[in-house]
Amino acid sequence: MASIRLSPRRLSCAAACAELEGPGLGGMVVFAGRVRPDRSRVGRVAALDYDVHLAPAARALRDLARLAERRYGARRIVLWHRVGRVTTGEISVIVGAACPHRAEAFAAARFLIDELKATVPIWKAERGRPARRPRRPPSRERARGSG
Amino acid sequence: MASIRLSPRRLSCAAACAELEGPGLGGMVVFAGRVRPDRSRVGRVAALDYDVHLAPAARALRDLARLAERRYGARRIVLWHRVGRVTTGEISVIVGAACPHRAEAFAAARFLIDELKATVPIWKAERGRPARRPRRPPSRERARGSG
Amino acid sequence: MPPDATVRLFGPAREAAGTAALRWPVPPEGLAARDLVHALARAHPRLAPTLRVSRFLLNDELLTRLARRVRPGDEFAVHPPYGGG
Amino acid sequence: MPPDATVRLFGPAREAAGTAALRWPVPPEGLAARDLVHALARAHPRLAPTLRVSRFLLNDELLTRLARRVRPGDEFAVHPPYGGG
Repeated sequence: MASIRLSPRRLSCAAACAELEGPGLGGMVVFAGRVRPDRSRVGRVAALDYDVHLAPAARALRDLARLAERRYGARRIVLWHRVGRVTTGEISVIVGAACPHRAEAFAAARFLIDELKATVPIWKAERGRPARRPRRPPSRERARGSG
Repeated sequence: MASIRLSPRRLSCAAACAELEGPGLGGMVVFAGRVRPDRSRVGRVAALDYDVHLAPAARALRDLARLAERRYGARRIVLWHRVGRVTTGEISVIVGAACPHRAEAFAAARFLIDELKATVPIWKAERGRPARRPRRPPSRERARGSG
Repeated sequence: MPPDATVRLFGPAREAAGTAALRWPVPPEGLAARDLVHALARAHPRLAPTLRVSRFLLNDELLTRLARRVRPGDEFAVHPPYGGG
Repeated sequence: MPPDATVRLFGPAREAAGTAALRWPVPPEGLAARDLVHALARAHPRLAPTLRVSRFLLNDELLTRLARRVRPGDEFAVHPPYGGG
């Protein structure tokens, strides 16, 4: 049983946990990825824009879930990804798997996130914000001198 | 920053997720272990009784957290374990780690649960319940015959 | 059936072209996907490097042969290397 | 100071002995941990197999030398192999 979601709405780790409950499932692993305020060529990253080709992406996620069910005996799977702008500090992706035993749950969750990144038509673009304090603010004198 | 808990109270995966939030932490992994209704020498397992040597166990968990911080750069850690009776279907243990990147978060969470099982003074004992329908119920005739 | 095909550009292709979709005229008998890609690269030189590393979908199905013909009304999608998460 | 030490039995040791703790008389000058373990095994034969695979703590500190003396008022803990989770 897989929960697939591609949506601009916020993702909740707690909601993902709820999807993975089941009495015979001895191990569940949830991974959540969060947008970090890294430095990059856009300056400090303020957000990521996720572009998603929806129909092929949803199909790829369903295929991925079936593969994890077969390969790791996963009985509950979560594959959720945000679409559109995700600001720094927010969760962009959650994957999770519940299996009878813990080793399979870890392997399945790792497989899901690695394959999601490599095989699902989703792209991210960094969006920056201007640095709040530029390192060398143009002084009045210098501005006048060059004017 | 580590959240350590040894308590008879129910464990919530959602609460564990909340402990692992942090804007610069790009990856977080939560593992939850649930008591399964396995067949065993006690019949169908109905509960596990967890015996814990509290002071040394708490110290071992704190040591484990510090080790994961150093080894995997984990900045938030959850190490929660139930004490006493945990009935089938309930969560007995949650570990979690939040790190700047996902590979470390997976490695840290895996390390935490493996080491918890191997190095923390906690023991479990299976408690069964009588099978609801015994395979060969004594028939009236047989009971009379043997009486 | 409209006389154009729709070209959908994703991720870095969208950023390079400055648009998510183009209408592209194709003859009624269609145009080989390979020729469409070459024409796109000529019309949008900034898109050319991305096109060289992309895969292509025709009506949501991955194209394994670029001899396949794109016809009016078809949707042709440009998929640069994926990078979700 | 009470004349006894407390022996705490955990996990399989507790199950085998049917109790979580025993009071054990020790002389004022103490008893080597090794001798206490042997005495426990003699007094509780069902405990003997577990004692052979256990580690021991004296006042919450792991004992690395079984020559250490257990004195009245001390807490001596029996730790069979761990198995949480």
